[in-house]
Order: sequence, then C-alpha cells, then structure tokens
Amino acid sequence: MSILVDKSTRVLVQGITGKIGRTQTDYMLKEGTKIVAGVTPGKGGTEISGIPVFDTAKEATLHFQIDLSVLFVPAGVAKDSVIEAIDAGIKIVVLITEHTPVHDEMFIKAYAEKKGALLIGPTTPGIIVPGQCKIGILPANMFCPGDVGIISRSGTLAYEVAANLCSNGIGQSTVVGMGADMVAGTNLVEILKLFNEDDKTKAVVLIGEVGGSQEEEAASFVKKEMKKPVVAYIAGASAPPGKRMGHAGAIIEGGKGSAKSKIDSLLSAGVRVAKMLDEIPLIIKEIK
Amino acid sequence: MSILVDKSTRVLVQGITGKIGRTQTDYMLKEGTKIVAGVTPGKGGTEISGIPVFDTAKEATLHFQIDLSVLFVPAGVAKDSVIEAIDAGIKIVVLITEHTPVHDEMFIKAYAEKKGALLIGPTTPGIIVPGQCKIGILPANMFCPGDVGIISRSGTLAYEVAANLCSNGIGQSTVVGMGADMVAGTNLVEILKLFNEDDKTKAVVLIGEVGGSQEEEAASFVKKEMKKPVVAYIAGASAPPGKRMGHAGAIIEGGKGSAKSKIDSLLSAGVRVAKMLDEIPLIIKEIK
Amino acid sequence: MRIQEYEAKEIFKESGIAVPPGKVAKNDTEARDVSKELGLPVVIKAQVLVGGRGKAGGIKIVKSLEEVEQATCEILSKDIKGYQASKVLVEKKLDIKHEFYCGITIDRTKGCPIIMLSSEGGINIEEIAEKSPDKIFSLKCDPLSPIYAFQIIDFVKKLGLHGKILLKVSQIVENLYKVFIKYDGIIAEINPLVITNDDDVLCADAVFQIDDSAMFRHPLLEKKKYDEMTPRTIRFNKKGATYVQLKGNIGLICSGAGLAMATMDTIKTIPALSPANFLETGGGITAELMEDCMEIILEENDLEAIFINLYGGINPIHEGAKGVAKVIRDKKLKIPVVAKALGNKQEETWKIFEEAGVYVYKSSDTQGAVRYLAEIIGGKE
Amino acid sequence: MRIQEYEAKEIFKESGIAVPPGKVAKNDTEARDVSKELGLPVVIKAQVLVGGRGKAGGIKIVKSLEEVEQATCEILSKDIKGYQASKVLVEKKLDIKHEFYCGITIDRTKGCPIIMLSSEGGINIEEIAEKSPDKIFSLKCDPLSPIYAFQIIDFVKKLGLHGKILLKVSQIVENLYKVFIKYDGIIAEINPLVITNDDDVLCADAVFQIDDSAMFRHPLLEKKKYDEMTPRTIRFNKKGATYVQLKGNIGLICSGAGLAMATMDTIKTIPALSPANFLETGGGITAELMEDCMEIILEENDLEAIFINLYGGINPIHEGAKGVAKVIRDKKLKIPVVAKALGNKQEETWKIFEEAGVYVYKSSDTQGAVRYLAEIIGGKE
Repeated sequence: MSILVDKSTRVLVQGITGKIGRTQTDYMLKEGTKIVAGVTPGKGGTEISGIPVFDTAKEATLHFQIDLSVLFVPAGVAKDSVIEAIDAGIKIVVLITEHTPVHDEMFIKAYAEKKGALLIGPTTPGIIVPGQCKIGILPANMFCPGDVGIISRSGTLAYEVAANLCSNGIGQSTVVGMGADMVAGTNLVEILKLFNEDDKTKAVVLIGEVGGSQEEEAASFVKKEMKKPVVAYIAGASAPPGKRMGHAGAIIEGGKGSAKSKIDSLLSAGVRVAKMLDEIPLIIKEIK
Repeated sequence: MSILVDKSTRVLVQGITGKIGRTQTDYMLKEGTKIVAGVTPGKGGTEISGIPVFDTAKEATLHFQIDLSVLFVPAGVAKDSVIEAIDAGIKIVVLITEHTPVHDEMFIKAYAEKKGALLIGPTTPGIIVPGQCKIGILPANMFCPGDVGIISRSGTLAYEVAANLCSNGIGQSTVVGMGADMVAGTNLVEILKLFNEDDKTKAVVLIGEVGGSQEEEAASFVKKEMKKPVVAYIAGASAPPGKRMGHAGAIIEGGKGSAKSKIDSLLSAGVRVAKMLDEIPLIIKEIK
Repeated sequence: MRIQEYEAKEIFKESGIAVPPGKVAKNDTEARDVSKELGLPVVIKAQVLVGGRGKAGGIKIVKSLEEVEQATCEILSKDIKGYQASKVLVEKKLDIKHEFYCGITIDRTKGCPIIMLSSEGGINIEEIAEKSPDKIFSLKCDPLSPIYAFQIIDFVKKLGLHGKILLKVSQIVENLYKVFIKYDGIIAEINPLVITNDDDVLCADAVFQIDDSAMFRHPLLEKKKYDEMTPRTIRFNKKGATYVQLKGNIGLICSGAGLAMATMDTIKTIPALSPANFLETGGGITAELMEDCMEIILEENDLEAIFINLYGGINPIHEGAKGVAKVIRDKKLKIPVVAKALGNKQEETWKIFEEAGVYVYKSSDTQGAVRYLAEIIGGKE
Repeated sequence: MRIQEYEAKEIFKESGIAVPPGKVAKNDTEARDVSKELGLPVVIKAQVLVGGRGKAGGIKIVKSLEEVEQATCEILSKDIKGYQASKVLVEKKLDIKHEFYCGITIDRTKGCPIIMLSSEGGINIEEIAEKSPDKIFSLKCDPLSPIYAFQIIDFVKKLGLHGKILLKVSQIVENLYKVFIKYDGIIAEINPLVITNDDDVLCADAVFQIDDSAMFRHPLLEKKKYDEMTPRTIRFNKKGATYVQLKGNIGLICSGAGLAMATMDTIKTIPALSPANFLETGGGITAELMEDCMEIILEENDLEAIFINLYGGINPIHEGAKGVAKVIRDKKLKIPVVAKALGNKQEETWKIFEEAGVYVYKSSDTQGAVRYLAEIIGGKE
C-alpha cells in the first residue's frame, strides 16, 4: 500500500505544545494522521487540539500503542528526544528539527541502529502517503495519491517534483524526505529497499544533491537489486563550490560528492537522470 | 580440579615492565604460572624474564591464545587497561591495582558483565591454586595444595587463614581474593557458585569484612543452593566506626553492612562463623 | 566555521598537542619582534582560510630579521587564491626528520568520525590518497563510545612506529580526537605532523572546522564568530539562512538548499539570466528574515529582477510575503519581483504579494516560473 | 573526602543547583555583616563534618543582629558531637512549603550509582526509610551510559509532581547527578530539598563526599584537601595508608584493612591489651612509609608496646623492616616491638628485625603472636 506509514499508523508528537508543533499537528490531523498523543516536559495533563499531552514519551506509551514519533523539538534537545522515543520502544522516529549538531546526528543514527529503530532526518520534511496520512511538515496540497514513490534529500524539491507529477496526472504512493543534513539517520538505499518491496509503488523518483555519497551507494543498489524503474534528479550542478576545507574531506570523498560523480554512477546503473526538473514527469510517463 | 585457573591457563601480564609487574612476574613464573606474554605501551618488541612484551593486549592476542590477564597498572589507567583486555577477547581479568577510582570500578564491572567477561578486583591479591599456578601477588609460601576453597574480601587475611590451615594440615583447592574496594568486579556469590560446582573443593572458607552487603547475599545463596559446608569469618567487629556521611549510605544499606548483620545472616543460613581466626582450622576439621 | 591556523593551534596546544613556538603578527614590526624572541630562522605563514597557501606564495622561510620584515610585507599585501591575509603566523623553523598526515572528519554515509593517517604527509596528500590509497590508513570510530588509548596505539602502529615515537604520535592522535569531539569538529587536520631530528612530534600545520549548528555549546567561539559578522549576517546565521554572493543579474530567494540549487540550474538555462546570489532561507522564515533577504541582495548586487521561490511547509510563507512587501514599499523598488510560492497558506501569500506589485506564478514548475521571469524582463526592456 | 556544607553548596551552585543566598563567616562580626547584607531573619549553621548538627545545637534561626552575634559565638564555642566548628554558614531563612529528600550514592553490591528520592525530606529521613520504605523511591543508574533528562523526569514523577515544579525538581536531580559523576562522588545529598512558598526549589542542606582515589582528576580539590593535612598525613595519603587514633596501650601497624581489623579483634580478647590506633599500610610499603608509621604512633600515643603484623605479597616487607629498625635505633626505643611478618622475603625481614631488637614471631597465627606480645609485656612489668 505504502511504505513506512499508512492511515492506521499511531503517531506521537514530541514538542507538541511549541508554536510549530501545534500548527503542524493541526495540519497533520487535517490529512487524517492518527495522532494519539503528544509530549512536552512539564505540560503533562494538558491537551492540544484534543490530543492528550504527557511529560515523557515513556508515559505516553503506557497509555497508548505508538508506532511512530514525529519531533518538533529545539535542536539542542533533539538528541535526547530521539533517545527518549527509542527508549520508549517507538520503532520509527521522524526528526523534523533543523540545525541539529552533526555529532548529535552521528550519535542518534548509531543509537537507532543499535536499538533496531528507524530514524528519518533530521531536517526532514517528513513522510506523506497522499490521501492517507502525513507525518511532518510537507504541504499536503502539493501531493496526490498514486503509484510513484519519491525519496528526496531536499524537502522543498520533493514538494515541487510531487506537484509537477500531480499536474501531469501522476500520483504518489509515498514521499519520504531523507533530511538534508551532513549525516542522515536513514540513507537513500534503505528507503529504496522499502520501495522495491512495496506492491503499490511502480516507479521511484530519487532527488539527490551534491555532497556525500548516498547517491553513489543508491546507484550500486539499483544496479544490483532494484526491480522498478528509477528516475533521478541531482541538484547543484551549478552550485557555488564550497571553500576548500583541508584535505580530509577530499580524501574521504575520493572524488565522490560532485553532481557529475553522482549522475555518472546513476546513469551507469541504468537510472534515467533528468537534467531539468520538468523532465521528471515526462520520463516517468515513458518508463512506467 | 580448581576454579577459574589451573596450570594450563595462559596468562597475559599487563604492566609487565613496571617495578611491581617485573617482580611479581618472576614470583608467578616460579610457581608454574604459564605466562605467555606481557603488555606495556611503547615497550613492544622487548622481553621481560623471557616473556615477549607487546604494545597492546590486542597485539598479544594475535600472537598467543590468552585465557586470563593480570594487571599491574597505575590506578589512573586501570579502567582503560581492563577495557583493553576485554576488547581483546580475554575472558578473565584480574586487576591487582589499588586505589582505582570507584566510578571507574562501576564502569568496568558493568562493562565486563555486558561483554561476558569475569573481572576479579580491583585491589585483589589475585588467585592461587597451590602447587599449580598463581595469578597476582599472593605469597606462595603461605599456601599448600588441598581441598578447601577460600574466598576473601581481604588479601592479607586470606594469606593468614591459608597459612593457619596449612599449619593444621589442611590444604587449599583455590584461593580467590575478591578485592577490598567499595565495588568489586565479581562478588562473593559468583565465586561461591564456582566452588559449589568444583569437584575438588570439599569445604569453603569465606572471609568477609564490615561494609556493603556481599556477605548477606552470600548467606542467602548458601541457604538456597550451597551443597558444601561453609565457614565464615567477619573482620571488623571492633573496628572504629567510620564517620557518619549523610543519610544516603544508611538508607541504602538499610542496616546491612555491620559485622553483626553479616554474622547473623550467615548463622541463619547454617554457616559456621568463627569468632577468632584460629577457630577456622578447628571448625574445618569438624565439618569436613 | 573554519578558524585560522593560529587559532586552531591555540586550541590544539591547550589540548596537549605540541605546536612549534610561534606567535601571530599583524605587521612587519610585530613579526620582527616575534622573530627576535623566537630566534632565527623562522617561518612566516599567511593566515588565510584557503588551501594551497604555500604554492601561492603565502609561506616563507627566512633567516634574517630584514628578510622577516620583507617577507611579512610581501605576504600581507599579496592576493592568495582570492584571499588577503590580515595576519601572519611567525614560527620557529623545525628540523624535520619526517612528515606524517593526520586528519579527522565525518564519514557522512556511515555517520561516524573517521581518523585518517599516512606516513606520507605534506602538501601532496590528496595525490597520494588518489594514486596509492593503501598508504592512507583509516579508522571509523563508534559515535556511541569514547575512543581508548589502546585503540589509537593499535591503529597508529600501522605506520610502522614503535617505542617512544609510537606513544608520542598516538598521544597526539588521541588528543586530536578529543579536540574533535569536544569542539564539535567537522574537520581537524594536522598536516604535516612532524617528527624532528630530536624525535619531538609536533603539529606543523593545523586545519580546524567546527559545526555551525553546535556553536551554542561553544559560547566563546560563537562570540568570536559573531564578532566578525555584520548584524544582519548574525541574524541570518541565527535563523539558519545561507547567503553567497555571485555575479549575476537575478536576485534569488529560495526556501531550501535543494530548491535553491535547482532554481539556479534552471535560471542558467536562459542565456540572458544568471543568478546574482545563492540565498536559502532555511526553515525559519519570518517577515523580518525576508526583509533582511531582500535588503542584502539589493545592497550587494546590481539587479534586473528578483526571483522568489518558496514552499510553505514549516515556513509561514504569508509572513515572509509581508517582509518582501514592506521592502518593496519602503524602497519604492523599481525592478520586478517574480514569486512562486506554494503550500500552506498559499492563497493568503499570493494576495499579499499581488497587493505589493509582485508578479505571482501559481503553478509548481520552476521552469515555467523562470520563463515567466524572462518574459517580464524582456517586456521591461 | 567529605567537604563542608558551604563548599558543597559552592560546587552545587556552579552546577546550576539553586542554594539559599548566604556566606560563610569565621566570627560574630563577619556573621553580623553577612546577615546585614542578606537581610533578617537568617539561619546560622555550624560547619562541621558530622550528621545531626541541628539536634546538637549547631543550627540556629535568628531574627536580630544581636541574636546573630550571640548565636555565632555560641555555635563556634560549642562541642558538636565531638567536633568544633571554625566557621558558620549564614543563610537567608527560607519560607518553606515542602521538604523533599534527594540523595545519590553508590550501590556497592550492584556496582552502580543509585538516586534516592522521598517527598518526606528532613532530618527524620532515615527513620522514614526504615519504617516506610515505600516512601523512598530509588533509581539504579547504568554506569556505562549517561542519564537523560527524560529518565529523571519519569523518576521524579513518582513524587506526584507536575508542571513547573516537576521540571525544577527534575533539573536539580539531573544537575546533582552530573555533579556526582563529574567530581567522582561517593555521596551527594540534598536534604532538605526545599519548595518555597514562591515555588522556588532550593538545596537547603548539602552533603558531598568525594572518592579519595579519584583526587588526581580534581587537582583543585586535592590541593584543598592537602592544605589541611600535615606533611606526614599527605605522605600517608599518597601511599594509601590509613591511620585512626584510638585510646589504648598497643601501637599497631598492619598491612591490609582486613588483617588490621582482625588483629584489633584479637588484641581485645586479652584484657590487659587494647589497640592505641588503627593503621593499615596499604600496598605501598617502603622504608620511609614504615618510618612514618612508627613515628606517628609513637608521637600521638602513650604506648606499652608496638605490634606489627605484615604480609609480603606485593609489599617488600624487608624494605619496611629497615624503616622500623631505623626508628628503633634513632629514637633508642625503650618499649618492646613485636613483629609477625610472613610471605615473600620473610627470612630477610626477620633478620633485619632481629638485628634491631624486635621480637619476631614466625608462625602465621595472629592469636599466637598476640599471646607472645602479652607475655613480653608481662615479663617487662
């Protein structure tokens, strides 16, 4: 039907009483998301839009079955809040928060892996299954139900690509934002694997950008195992190059990281790479 | 035959090039201990009493099968050295070092438990199987082979009790020093369990002292499961009481910790408790 | 944030990493005084945040006080790969027996710190990495655990060291890792890591970059960073917006780096258009931030038009629109502003834009919006 | 090492735990000045390292400056359970709504930090622990992991708190745990933890004991500790020896605490003998340490004999014997010294002792040695 979530997914909102938490909770509820509880320390016993608020995630799990937690918490407590969700036994954690320190990102990524939880983000717009549920901040009016999966390292580009698909009569099975930070809790490959096994998804759009080597790894997965057509777009071909920061970055990336390297890897794995955003719906129509 | 070690146990000495490490290595070799390698960072490639020295424990394990490591390292690096031994896959670690910070003791105790290793000490005199091998600093001339096991929270008292037994013609199967610190890597109960299963041990002498609740726990184990006679001696009935240090200690010990509490628990578990040291050999003769 | 070599060396030194005796100097007189104090020969090094200083003439070894003054003046007046140094670091010249490389950075895909070592240090390290990758040893570290000295020693032994040098190099690697963790490092590099003829081990050159998102944990460094910024840049920084000036005719404001890059790529497909800047707002749009965005691109560039590309997910784009409208009115802006703004509150946003005279493009395709922009400019000409 | 209440409060305060406004004073004039500054009423508290100060008259609440001076003089001149205070802590009196108990110590058997909380704080906490153990909540902490705020909040909720007070109390417990870890605490206690009528949460009384073995990690505290010690006590301390003066006629030197306690128990079985001290050498015996041991027990006690009970495992007892012999010779010691010394190098040890006139007992039974000691004293009389 979809990957990761659907209309029956029971959701906790951490940071539900903050300005963004409150606003986004209302948007999510409007899209049918089954939000069962919220957490803000010191606000236990109150309610937000009819949702009961607890002091800790553990307390919430004592009252409700929870499948997923979505976090609108300040960057300074993002690490602790993710650990809190995982320790409470929640298996999918979606960290919307921007500007989480990268050392904290490394810690929570490793922590989630160790504890068998899936961490999406940070700096992710979240996940949407159009018409069923929405986790995070994606604007629902950009999406429509269908059978194309989207994974994107960029949030707003995912919105644009989905909206362009919709204009062309192509809907989405699930759209997943990977998070735009230096380290992502879950990499492209993991989500590609889920789409590969999802009956409802007939093709996948992969939106990458310069930096890191997630796209190169995704390419080698596609080459080996992907059963469905993949269209890719890599942002940043004309981006201003960052200042050179010592040799270490160059040594570890070993030539990977540039738009050219990513595009070449994907092409050689048989992926159709769109040069411009508006090519994506056209290619999807061709290959589906 | 014995518990924990015997003449075939392959031993690593960490801190082998220090003054104490060198002296004690010679004493151990004299008692037949199969020392296969030593470790001192920066001394790799040298030899001590014919034993090859490596820079790290891991390196030593690449060259030799090692069953046990005995540590003569400064207190400041005791924690790291124990972790080094455990990470190198060594399953019994005997930490002779005195004055290890108690927070480090808690860490390495938990670390050993997590990794399935047995940590004896710190501030332990070690382990001796008279006539077979000696791990640590126990003076060999105080011991003789036989069938009585000794476990002791005090090092020098263990020597005295063993020597007294020898004067009375009673030898020892294995003598284990538990370590005299606030937190011990392994508690009395764990060693009692090993003696309980050891064919060669016919009776056990337990030497406790005031503080903590290891003796009380040992008493309840004896009551429930111990198949062999146990004689106990508790040092400190007339010790000067420590200054009162807040309520927390008193709350947590909840009346345990005094010589009286320990003696009462042991008596009610059917343990014969010697009031004076010289009663021990007499009681052993009676009950064996 | 990358800090200057001399600042990095101060931090490294505090953490127990030996560095050559030296001091920073702002001019030739200061450099002369420092050199006198240190004793000759000395090395004069331009303090600029760019690689390849040496090859660009930013580093000079000098043997007399006259040469010190001359070299300092020369270095401070020189363009070094587009940068100009305002300070030099004057250091006692080392008697070098061997040069190693030691760098710590983040493995983005695995998500862990990675330590890299090579016995072939120096300026050609990247070439070595490419041609003889077997000469670079790397150790991926567990983010959940501290690193222990014995692990470092085991790793450093791959360089073929032993005895005291093994311990000294290991200690430096261990300390560098501690610095990396303590200060939320992105890159910490010692290259070369020098063994002198006296078997001392020192950090001869230092690179240190710190995670901007972690500055709240390092208030002293944060203060230093903000000291060098304009108030607006500080506000940008605090909101997580990123601005880079380029050389083009179209001012650009986008929400999200990916969208910003794609928008630039799109603009470049039309010959008459080129982006004057890269500006991504991050997820903290407010009316004030958008005012700042408008003002900075208007101040620093000579523009033919402004193109705004926003999505309202977490961002209240209707609030952002108010800021844009305010600048248009206050400045009586003459050049056209084209906006594409979709998502939550899009209708409200369009209304505010339209009332301020902004050309609003209401479909999602950036290409279409950019073509609309081109038409508007064309029509104006 | 246990530190005074005012020192503990300084450390707690630095770590973000609120304490009442206050200052330490050495005499009535200082106490008056502090009280003026704080405003009346104030609480005057004897700074002594012993529990039950309050019941012993070491704490007084006063309402006028005359009373401040009077109470201070009284407290400073009083014997408080065997101790005399050299300082008082003058604190503003709090308006107390409720008193909680919060203590952190070490669970010796499990080997982990344990946090204890009760909503029934105050001086009767031990009684409550005994009579209503269900009113004490405890949390065992994993030594391998840090503790997180959410774990503390979950725990503190057991006290039935919510809202801001829940967060304030949790923050204090979290900070106390951080102090406990940072300073290698053995006991860190806030009792009472006070909620005022204004819903402030403060540490009204503080107990803090630090691990002596970890002092090397806290050089400032170590310095403070050594500042209050004689040079010999410092040497003792550094070697890990422990000396406690008692009131008896037999000076005692033993290697190991267990052996020392057993030896004392044995000595007490003979009516004419009683230990003048507890002295255990630890595992760091040297000739110098044994000289120190001899000198301290000879200086501080009026003795009939000295009894030495040593085992040579890690300790070079032959070296120790040299120190004993030196003191006997240098001081031309008249009272008999009886030594039992076995283990490695025992023959060498015996020889050194015998040459210095020490009565050497060569079997392992301490009872026999003590009987031998009794005989020797009897014979001398």
